[in-house]
Amino acid sequence: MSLLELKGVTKQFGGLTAVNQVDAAIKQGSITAIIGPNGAGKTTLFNLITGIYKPDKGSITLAGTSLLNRKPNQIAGYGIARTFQNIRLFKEMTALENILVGMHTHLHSSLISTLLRLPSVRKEEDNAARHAYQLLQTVGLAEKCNEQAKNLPYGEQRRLEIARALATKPKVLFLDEPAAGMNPKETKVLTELIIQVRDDFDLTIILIEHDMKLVMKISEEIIVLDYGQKIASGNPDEIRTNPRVIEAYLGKGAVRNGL
Amino acid sequence: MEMSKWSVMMKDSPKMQLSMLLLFILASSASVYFLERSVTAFLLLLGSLLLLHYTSLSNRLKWIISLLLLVVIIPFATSGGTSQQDYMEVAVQTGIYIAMALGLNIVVGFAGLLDLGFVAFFAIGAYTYGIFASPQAAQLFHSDFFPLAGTWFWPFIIIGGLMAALFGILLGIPVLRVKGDYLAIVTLGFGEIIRIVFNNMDKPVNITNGAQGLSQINQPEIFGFTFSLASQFYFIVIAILLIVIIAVRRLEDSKLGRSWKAIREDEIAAQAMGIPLVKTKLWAFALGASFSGMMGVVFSAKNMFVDPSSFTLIESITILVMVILGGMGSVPGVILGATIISVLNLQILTEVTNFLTQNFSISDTLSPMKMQRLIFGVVLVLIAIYRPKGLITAKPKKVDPGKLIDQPTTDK
Amino acid sequence: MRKVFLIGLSLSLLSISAIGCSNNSSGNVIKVATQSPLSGNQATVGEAIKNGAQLAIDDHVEAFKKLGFDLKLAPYDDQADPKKGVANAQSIGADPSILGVVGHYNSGVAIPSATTYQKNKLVMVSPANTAVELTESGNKSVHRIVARDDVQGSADANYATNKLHAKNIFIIQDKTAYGQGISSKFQKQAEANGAKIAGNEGITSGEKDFSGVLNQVAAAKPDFIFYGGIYSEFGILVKQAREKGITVPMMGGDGVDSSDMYTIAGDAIKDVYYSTTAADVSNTTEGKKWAEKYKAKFNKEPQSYAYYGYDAMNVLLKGLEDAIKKNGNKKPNREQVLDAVHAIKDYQGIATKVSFDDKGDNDFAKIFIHKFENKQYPGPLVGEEGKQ
Amino acid sequence: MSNILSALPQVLVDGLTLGAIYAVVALGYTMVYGILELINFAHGEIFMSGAFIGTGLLLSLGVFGIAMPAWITLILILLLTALLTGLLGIGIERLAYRPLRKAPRLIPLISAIGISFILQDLVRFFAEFKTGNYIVTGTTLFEGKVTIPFSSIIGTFHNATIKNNTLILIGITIIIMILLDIFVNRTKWGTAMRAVAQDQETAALMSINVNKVISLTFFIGSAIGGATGFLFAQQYATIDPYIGFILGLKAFTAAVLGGIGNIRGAMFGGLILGVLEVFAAANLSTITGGVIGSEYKDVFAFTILILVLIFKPEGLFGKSVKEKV
Repeated sequence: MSLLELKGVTKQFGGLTAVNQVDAAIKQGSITAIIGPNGAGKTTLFNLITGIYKPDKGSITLAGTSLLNRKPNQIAGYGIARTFQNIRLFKEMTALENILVGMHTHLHSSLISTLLRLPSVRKEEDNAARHAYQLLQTVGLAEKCNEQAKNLPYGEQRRLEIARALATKPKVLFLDEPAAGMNPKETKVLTELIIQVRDDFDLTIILIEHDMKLVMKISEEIIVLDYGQKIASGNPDEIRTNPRVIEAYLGKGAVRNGL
Repeated sequence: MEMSKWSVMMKDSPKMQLSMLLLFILASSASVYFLERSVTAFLLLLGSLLLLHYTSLSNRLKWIISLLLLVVIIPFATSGGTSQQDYMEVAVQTGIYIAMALGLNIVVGFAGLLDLGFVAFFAIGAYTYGIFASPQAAQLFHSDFFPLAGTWFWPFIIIGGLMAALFGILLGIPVLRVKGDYLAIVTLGFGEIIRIVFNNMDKPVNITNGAQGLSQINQPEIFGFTFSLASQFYFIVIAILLIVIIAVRRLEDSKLGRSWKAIREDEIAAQAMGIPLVKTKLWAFALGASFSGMMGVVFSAKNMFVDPSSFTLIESITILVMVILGGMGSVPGVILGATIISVLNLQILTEVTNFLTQNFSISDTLSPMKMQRLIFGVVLVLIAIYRPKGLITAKPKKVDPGKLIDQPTTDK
Repeated sequence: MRKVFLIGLSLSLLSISAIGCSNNSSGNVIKVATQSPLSGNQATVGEAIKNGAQLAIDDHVEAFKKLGFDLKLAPYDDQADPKKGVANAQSIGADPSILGVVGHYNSGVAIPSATTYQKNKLVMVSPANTAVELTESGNKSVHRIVARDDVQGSADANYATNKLHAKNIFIIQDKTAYGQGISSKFQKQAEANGAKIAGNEGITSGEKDFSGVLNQVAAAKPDFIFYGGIYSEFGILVKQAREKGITVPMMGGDGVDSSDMYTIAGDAIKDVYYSTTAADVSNTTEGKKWAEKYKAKFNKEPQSYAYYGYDAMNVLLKGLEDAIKKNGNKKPNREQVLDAVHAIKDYQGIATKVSFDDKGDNDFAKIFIHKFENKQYPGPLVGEEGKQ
Repeated sequence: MSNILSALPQVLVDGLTLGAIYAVVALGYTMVYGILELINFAHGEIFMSGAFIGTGLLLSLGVFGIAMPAWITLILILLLTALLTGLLGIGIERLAYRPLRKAPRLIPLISAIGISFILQDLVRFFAEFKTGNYIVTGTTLFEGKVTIPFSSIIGTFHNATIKNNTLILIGITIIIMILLDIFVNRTKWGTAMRAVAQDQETAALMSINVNKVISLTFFIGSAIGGATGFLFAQQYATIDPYIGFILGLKAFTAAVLGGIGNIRGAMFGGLILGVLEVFAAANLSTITGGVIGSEYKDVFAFTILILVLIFKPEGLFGKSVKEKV
């Protein structure tokens, strides 16, 4: 049974069809990679699912619930979390506060009880802070909890973004180029982290990535986009050998490189 | 060398700091008490609150000392000479501005929404009480029930706040679709609209008495005691101000406060975290406005008079200057900024010019009295250039990681 | 950084400490305060009030020295802002050497400030506030030497309908307390006299382009235009109206009583009337002498408000002298000064005679109607009307 | 209703006059905003300074008894005023904005407000020092007026009269706008300006001297603002140090209405706002049967602005920019 289903999803910008009739069915608990050359419509597809753009045609459902015409914050509430290609942390806030913002939908103190600082509020805040700290531990940033996000090095910002997304307690986690700009060592740590959180948090993960080593290593399913269209999907081995993919996406040079 | 040793010693010892501070408070309050009239001494006494902020005393102690200062020492020290009402008037007006600046700080500092029409909410609060507590209401509703007696002042603090909040929401609903500097001009337009409407609502139905303003507004009353002097209003203002400060402090580190800051930093990411944009922004507008509305009620009760000329664009800009000067998003900073600007405007510049005009004969054109705007302008430019992050920069809240690992969470 | 900041703060505080301390007053100093807008766009008038008052003080310094007192003026700038006015009023109240106030210019500032004067039992003599409200609220401190809006508005209306035979009147006003007050009183009386009001429209003071309203006036084809507001707008309004071919007579209240009307409106100023509460003193020898004295001291022609300021201060000083004498040549308290001023009857000032009634209004406040003509200021007198 | 129609030509003429002034002043706001994302609150005061500088020059010509044909005087004074206010603009940028380029976004707003106050008071001081009064009335270069016979075109229209001064004002503002448009779109420096507006860092990498371009922007914006100040002084004869504030506010509104950062948008925004305002002042009470009068003209203008922004948040002519996610 697939958790997230896309049927005929289409988005046009002016004359350009950024995403064209894309179908996909993402299995619960899987790691799916979306690959394709620059401008293939990968991030646009993410934005369509997370509600930043509205699709012109098609349907998107999460566990049977339609995600069409929902605001991004509502979609987040349904259990979809994401990171961003061009890191969007809350820069002036500390690492811990960033996580706490991620927990927004799971905190229930009312305004009045906050103003009166009722014991229930304090308890909730304490628990939230502890939970947030644990999440920081998960991504290895516990000792940076009081650091402002803007002061963290690049790789740590990426990891903090993942932890922030995890704080929303998602069912599906979208990672937009999580390894971009990382050195091989950092990428290795990240790879392990992705697998670990999938297992620990019972997640379904969809990621956009250009680092083929990482993609091939962790994905169970790969979707290939080109000019907005899905040109192939399947497990890493199928994709590796798919002539259309090699032709359209990887190009002839890639064949020589032994992929 | 000596100096640095001294400062190291001061830095490391809270006890040392405390005793120095107490000495300072004692000296300045004594001079306020015994000198007939000394603006300097009064400012130094106020400055002790700033010193207190920079000490490394515990938060609880800071609260206790500042409460003592505000509720006991300052009212007592100023009661010594004939200048009590003068000092207290400055204190009351400063308090009113601090509350407004804290309200605007929620909107601009926390939520990052530039509002250039903030004084409109102050006007709404002032008129809410002004209309019902003056003969205007009797004439409007043809009822002997009005004007309301001074005892109604107390519920009206809340009603004024709520009315302002309501208008904050009414303004927010259409306006929040607009972003950035467009929002600035839209709020500016809203502020002007409110003022012009108040200025003209004497016809076709006379609601606000137009430019003539509302006079003979009843003063607050409780158990037969009427508040009429600045020194009496001082306590009302301090009480409201304390509530406002506590509220802002609590909001700042709450779910809502974090949502505001998240929206300020990055709207798209904030939405992706499940934060509803419009609702969160509306809360900022409503809560910020309500502080202003409450003080509007106090303002009209104190002056016993309101007219639209108190609510011009310059007022909105002045409040914004207070927030930016103090440090956007920083509660102590905003309090300091509001204090400096209002004391500067109400007391220091007046004193300096009075001193010069009464003691030297200066040609009229050169009179520093007329240069207040110039001086104010120079101060603003200097501050912008030399302290661009505000006088007290907002600092993110630090937590003690030790406290977070003790007990493993059970929440899952 | 913090330290530098703190040192800077304390230095700046110290530097003004001299000022704070020197404000201590010795027992034989008597000050009278003025409160008027000395900065901002109403400073011209505010300054005229202050200068007039200054001259009155200068005239009395010698006399007070003989009584053993050092008489001084304490000018305050109310910035035309009620908040500032009240704060100043508190600070005036706090200075025990101040025994009275001459002020204000804006009624919106005068009303809340007067409440503070009352608490301090300080006498206030207003040289300019015409709002009816001011003396109607039962505030004992308040006195004024000028006529109220209702007196002036109806006098203007009577002149317009009876003497100029206006039948169809268009009213323009600047939507300030003054403009709204006087024009509504004018409208009431004009309607009572049988004239039709073709329109009552507001302009924004501070602006320079009034073509919108004037197009409306042109469409309504009135035979008379009344303006409630001050000269800086009225001058432009007259000019632009004439440029648009609107040639009907125009009239304003005492707010437009200024020689600047000629400079601003230029040759367009034909058939323009104004009312004033001050008798024309420029032709009396005494008035001329005074104007010269004023010019010698301040290097400016006196505006009407300078006369009011002078008279208001003189009335106050007369009361002060009375109170001193009554107190056995000792410094009187504020209440004594207040009572003495309140009791003043038949004081002949330079611009007006003064007798205060119970409310603090001046029994002798008269309205004089002038015409702007031949660049002569004040213009020729064409009518006058007393109280009621 | 017939009143409204028959007065329409005159309302349009008056509205366009006011609008032309708004438009040129709005240009200054929009140019600076386009390049620095800064609301240059002091721009209204530069306009005001221009009015005083120009009038001062004109009056001193009279004092020295220099007589020239009116149009030569006009052009000479316009150029001098533009030069001086342009330099003033550069000076303000150097002093109050350049040190703040890295500061938080709202800080330059504070120094802009500060500069605004300083200029107001300095001008008041000098005017008062010279003339004893800060309300200054200058001499008019061009007297006389012309009548446009709209009634002969359509019978219900009334004729409209235009002062010669107004024609000159409209003419010169149109020339300024056309020249500016050509400058920005067709010349090397104009291209550099647009490049800096798009992306300062990239422009710097393309060896564009960003500081120079910013100075140039301030110079041009202030120069045309100041020149308009003189035209304004000619049109309305009387000026005071506080004219810049209200007018600046309206001009900024116009810039936003047209889509801030967009030069053509500012021009149209100004014209539209001017016409709307005069139309409202002339007709509001006729339309509402006297319930709402001309005192609501600003409410009317602001309401239109708010409505436009709600339905087209980027302004009438602004391009909507999708944020890259």
